[in-house]
Amino acid sequence: MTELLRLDNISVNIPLGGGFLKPKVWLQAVNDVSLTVLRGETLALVGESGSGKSTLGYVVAGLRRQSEGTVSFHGAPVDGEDGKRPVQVIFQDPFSALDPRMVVGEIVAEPLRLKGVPSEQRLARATEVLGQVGLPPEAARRYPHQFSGGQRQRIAIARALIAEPEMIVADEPLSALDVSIQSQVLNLLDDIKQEHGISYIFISHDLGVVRHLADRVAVLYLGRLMEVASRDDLFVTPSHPYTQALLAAVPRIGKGRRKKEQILKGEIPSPLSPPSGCVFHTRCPRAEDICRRERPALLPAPGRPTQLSACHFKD
Amino acid sequence: MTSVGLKFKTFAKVALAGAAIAVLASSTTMAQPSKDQLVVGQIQFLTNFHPLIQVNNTKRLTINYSLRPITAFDENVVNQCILCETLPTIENGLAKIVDLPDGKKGMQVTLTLRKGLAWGDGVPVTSKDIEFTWKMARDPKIGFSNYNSWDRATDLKIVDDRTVVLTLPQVLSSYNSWDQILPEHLEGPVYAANPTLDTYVKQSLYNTQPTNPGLWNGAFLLSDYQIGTRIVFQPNPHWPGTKPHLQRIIFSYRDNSSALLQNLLAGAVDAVPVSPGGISFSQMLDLRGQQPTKFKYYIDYGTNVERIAVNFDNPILQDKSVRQALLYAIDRQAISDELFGGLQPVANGILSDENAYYNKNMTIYKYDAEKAQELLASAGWKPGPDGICVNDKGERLSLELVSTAGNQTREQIAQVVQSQMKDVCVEIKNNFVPLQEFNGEMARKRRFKALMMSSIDFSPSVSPRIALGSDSIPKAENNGVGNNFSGYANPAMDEAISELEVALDPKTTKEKWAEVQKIFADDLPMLPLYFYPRAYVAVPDLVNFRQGTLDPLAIWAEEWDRK
Amino acid sequence: MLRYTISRLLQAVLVILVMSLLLFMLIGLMPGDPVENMLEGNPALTPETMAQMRALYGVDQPLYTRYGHWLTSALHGDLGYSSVYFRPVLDVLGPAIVQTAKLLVLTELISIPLAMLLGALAARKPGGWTDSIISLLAFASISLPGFWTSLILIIVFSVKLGWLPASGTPLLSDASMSEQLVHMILPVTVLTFFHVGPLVRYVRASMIETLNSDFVRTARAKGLSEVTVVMRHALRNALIPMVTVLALGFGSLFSGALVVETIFGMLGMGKIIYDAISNIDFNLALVGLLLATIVTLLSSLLADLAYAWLDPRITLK
Amino acid sequence: MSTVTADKAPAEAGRNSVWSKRWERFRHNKLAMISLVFLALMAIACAMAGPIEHFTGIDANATNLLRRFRPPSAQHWLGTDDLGRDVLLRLLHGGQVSIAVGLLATVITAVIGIAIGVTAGYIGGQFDNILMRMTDCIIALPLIPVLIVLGAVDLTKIGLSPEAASSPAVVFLRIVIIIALVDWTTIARIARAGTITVRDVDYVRAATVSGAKGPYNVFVHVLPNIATPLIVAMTLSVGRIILFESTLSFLGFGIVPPTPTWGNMLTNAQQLIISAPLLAVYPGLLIFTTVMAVNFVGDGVRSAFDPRSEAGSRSH
Repeated sequence: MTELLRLDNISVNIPLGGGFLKPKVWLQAVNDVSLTVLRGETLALVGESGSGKSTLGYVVAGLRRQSEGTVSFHGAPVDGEDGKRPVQVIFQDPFSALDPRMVVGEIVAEPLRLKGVPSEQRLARATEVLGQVGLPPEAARRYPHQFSGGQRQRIAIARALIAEPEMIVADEPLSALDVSIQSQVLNLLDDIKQEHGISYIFISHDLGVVRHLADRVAVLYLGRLMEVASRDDLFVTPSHPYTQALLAAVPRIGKGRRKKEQILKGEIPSPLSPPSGCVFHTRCPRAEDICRRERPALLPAPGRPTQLSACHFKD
Repeated sequence: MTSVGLKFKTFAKVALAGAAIAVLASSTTMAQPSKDQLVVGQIQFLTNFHPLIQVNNTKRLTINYSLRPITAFDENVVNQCILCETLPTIENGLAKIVDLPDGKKGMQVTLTLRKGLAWGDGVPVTSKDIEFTWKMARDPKIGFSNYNSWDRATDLKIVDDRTVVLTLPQVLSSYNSWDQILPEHLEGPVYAANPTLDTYVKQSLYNTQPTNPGLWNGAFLLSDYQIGTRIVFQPNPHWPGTKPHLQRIIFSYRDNSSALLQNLLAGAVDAVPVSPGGISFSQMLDLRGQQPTKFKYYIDYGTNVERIAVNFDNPILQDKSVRQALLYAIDRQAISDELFGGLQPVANGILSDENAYYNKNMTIYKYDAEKAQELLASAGWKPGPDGICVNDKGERLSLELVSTAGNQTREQIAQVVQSQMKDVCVEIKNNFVPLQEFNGEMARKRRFKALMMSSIDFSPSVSPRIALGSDSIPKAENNGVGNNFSGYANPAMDEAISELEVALDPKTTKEKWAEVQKIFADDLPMLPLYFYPRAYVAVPDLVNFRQGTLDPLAIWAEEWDRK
Repeated sequence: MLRYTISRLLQAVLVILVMSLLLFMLIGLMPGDPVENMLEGNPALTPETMAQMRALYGVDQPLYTRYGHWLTSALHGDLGYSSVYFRPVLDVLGPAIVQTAKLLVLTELISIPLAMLLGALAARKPGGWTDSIISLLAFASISLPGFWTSLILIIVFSVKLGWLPASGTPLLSDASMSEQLVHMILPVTVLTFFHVGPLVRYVRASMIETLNSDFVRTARAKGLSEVTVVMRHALRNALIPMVTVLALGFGSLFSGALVVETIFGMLGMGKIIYDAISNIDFNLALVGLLLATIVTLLSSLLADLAYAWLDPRITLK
Repeated sequence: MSTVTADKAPAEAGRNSVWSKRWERFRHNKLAMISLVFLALMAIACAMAGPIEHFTGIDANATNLLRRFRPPSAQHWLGTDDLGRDVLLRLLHGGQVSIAVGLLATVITAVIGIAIGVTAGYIGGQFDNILMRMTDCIIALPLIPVLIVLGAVDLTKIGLSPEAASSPAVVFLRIVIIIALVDWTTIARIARAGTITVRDVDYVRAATVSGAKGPYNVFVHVLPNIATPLIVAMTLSVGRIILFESTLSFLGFGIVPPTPTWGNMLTNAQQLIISAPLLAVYPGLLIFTTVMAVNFVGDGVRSAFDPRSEAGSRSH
């Protein structure tokens, strides 16, 4: 499979505050992340909230400009917001994702409108795509508030699909939905992948969903990449202590949920003043002096060349 | 809940009680009008207190309580000595015609100050004060107001402490009219330290400490003031004449004439002048209609004439028959009758028919719309499709009439004139401009395009030259001085005026005035409308009140009393 | 807090500077020419002296130079002279400031308790007849032209009934306290009526909100009397944000004062500014307006600070 | 084409349902409805001034000194004024001016306010800071004094010819513009606050991802979504502006006679309080009732558009 997306040393620094007399404070939302996504592949970004996974997704979609590093599609760097990216986004909240003043047909057809497609064509196409996501043609004439959350997420997916993207960044697309609806939408996303060969960047903190959908998984902590591996490697033999902690926190059938605190001590440090060395050392059960001093490089885990992990004491 | 209600009740009680007390207090304060004081309501506070710089009507009405002129015209239009011993005349030899070194005829006038005259601080008023005032008046860097009497004299000799001889470079009929003088002992050092107008006027004691008694020499002293609100006068202990009966004269300033009227009705004010600085004439008429006995109304003929200046630079108005037609088209009698109860007499020229010099044998323009139309037709103006006249060139007979915004009476007249002119096919476009712009741009720079309504005072001490002489056309070269806004220039008129100015005996004066009026009536360099009467409204218990036609009544304020 | 205060102060200074430039330019656009007005057609003046005067007053210089001169001397404490009264502007403005302060303080002293009372009464039963009447009054308050109310009150109470003086200032400067107060009744009434409407609406809204809030429900559940609930809890909570409302209302109150002062012939700041503009007294108008602006700015600054200080929930960024 | 029409009709219906709900809510507000009817009648009456003059042959500007201060009669319903002019007709003419100033100035105010508020809110950052400081500056100004200064500005000093400066059209526009110049801040603030909320909402982001630029987002997404609070603010500002105009004209810095407005008719009437107090009552009463009615309508619109009763609409 060919490489679709390449992120090289992406950092995002967000200025905070900074008043008339106060110096600006910089939040390092993403720090030196390099990743690739292949055509047709699903990469899951996981991590706790504040880990920078959404920010990274926005950088890919062009909604946020990176401070450093390059984003390339098909090997060609795209610059800032101007570059044409074959990317669409599906947002977490299906309520705020749809303009309440537009009818669904208009919403779905918006990417075509922006491309300058004539209105008759785009309405026909919108109805067609709505059909693909399992909505009846009449839906096009209704307003978003007449739909349920799951239906709205389908509309959002339809809007993403109509643009015929090569990649969809899905930012926790299921977390706002009822559990019963979640699997329907998940299956829809899966079907689309099969049918259209679209790559996903799937942002989630739900490892169960990730395990179901992802081909590869990237684990972020405080904006840094902790571990990147194929789904099987990651779930079977997690290398990084943080990944291990995350997996341990997942409830499994029959075993109940182990308490998070047992493994992950304390609070996430403030991203405004990240810990020195390995950012995870304040909560890591294996932390030693070197972790405080040196930042570990992202290197293959012992014996598993495709499983990269940033830890001085990786498994 | 109940407690809130209770509180409300308490609150209401307190509020009611407060209101009751307030009403009681106000009725008690208002129920005792003090008999030894007079409250005069005025609009327009003084711009500055200096008696000879920026003099206007309101200042003349006010300053004269405390600073008296050397001479003044009384209510019978007879010139009187106020600060001097004897009025200089040719007959009594105090004024004589002399031959000047340059061969021209001039005059010498001897002024002797009244005995015992002193400034409010006890320092005697002397010849030095006259000399000082004369010197300042002659100083181009200071610049007293227009037509100040002192700068007419080219030379001054001090004879003794109280006597000076002034030399006039020409023969003038107004040789025995002289203005106020300033205290040398106080203003002398200020003038020495501030030799130019802009610093002098700011540093002058009249502005820095106007309550200094030494600045004043009249029957009253300015004893207290608050800018924009009030000026208080109290008797001058050093005044050698009649001791004032009133112990306090208070000028209370209001923003506009209706506030003044309300205050008068409410009893807060005892007297108001009519027109300049006071209520309007029609307001006085309204008041008289409603309260004929509550107040006393003093009405005298005036010399101030309301007129419409016609711009001679405007080709339409250069045509004499157009000017005549315009005057025929205005029903001045109706305006006077309906708006002013017939009390503002129609002006046939520049002098009132009550004036001894009035010329009966000149063209009288009585309202005659048909005649106006005939005249216009003869001048080539025929009614067009919209009722407005057009001439052969297709020009419309449309004229702009500029007048002052905020002057209710003038705005009314302008709208009536507009309506009446329309009947004879003349379109009038009214333009009401703010006073400052009116005086500056429109009048002094003559930027008005056709017609401009304003008033001018032709009192005996003032030569008609100011509005009719060709040298009184305001232009840049003379700093926009002069009231000949029309831009009227007629050699015959100029000559008649020059002869009038040097006429000393009543017969020649009358002849020359007649000539001036006749030329005026033929040429119509302006459209005379009506004369403003002098009027004053006061409480009826005010006695010995002398309402004059020319000079401010304040000059005789010490005689006033309340019975 | 200190840092916040200082930064707000510096900002205010900057705003004042900008405002002074803006007003300077605007006032320069008023009709007439200050030198010319002063000379009033003095025949003795030669064109040379005119030119000298112009140079002295800097009228011949470009606007920014004149502004520079004005600002420098203003910063040295010399605010210049009034060209109509020929006195230093502060001498003219001084008594006016006192006059306006009296008017505004009296108005606030009556408006605030009145607004709280009416607001609380209206909030007791939203939609009830008390509420309707009070709301109607509040609407009337924001819809009535102040100058007209003044005129009508003068017609009724001064001209027809003769109960109250039609002017806002007593005759003499040594007038007794009660006499001064009597003269203030009509102006303060007009101004209060103008001012109280928005306040009432505000108090009512925030009272309704607090009366529906959890802690008031708890207080009620504890069996506290309705009065205690309203007075102790709800009203106090509505009070804090009121500071801001008052400060924001200051500008409009000042505008109202201008109208009232003009009609009742009170020589306050508003009337001074109005007269100065009518008389084209450039410097007086400029300084008067600037002072009014500064006071408005400072009042909103103080309100913000007081708000931040009173309400610990506000975090200062 | 048939699909389009077929498609549009229900869409319109959907849209209409939102508006018809609002209308329904508005209609149940008695005060607002009465006010609306009153305003409509007032507007019609004022607009009729010209035709009435034409049919009755009474000229509102024709002075008749023989018919001053006439009591109400069949010919002059409200009598005549100090120059014998028909009071009712002059009131109607004055109303035309006052209402026209109120509406036109509101439109200009809204255009300026929305342009500034939306730009500041959408672009954000330093630009927003500067614009908002500017707004603060203007809010700090005591409005009436500043309006007087603006009203006193000599238009010839900014290059207008004296004739143009005193023409009725310029005098009218001048007051409209000066009011708009100082009154845009309320709307700007509301627009900015709304824009900031909408700017970062996901549907705007989604459009951005599809290549939408600022202007597209502003016109397609932001403006329709902040329309509600703006419409309410605009309604209320009509009343405020009518008050401003009358105050300015009353003080002599607005529209000057002979063009009648309610404000300058009061200035004139003030002089006649003794002889004809009613002349001071009519214009003031009209200003009061009109502004009151506008405010009631504004309040009605506010509650009809209340975001709490309408899903998806946003106010700050």
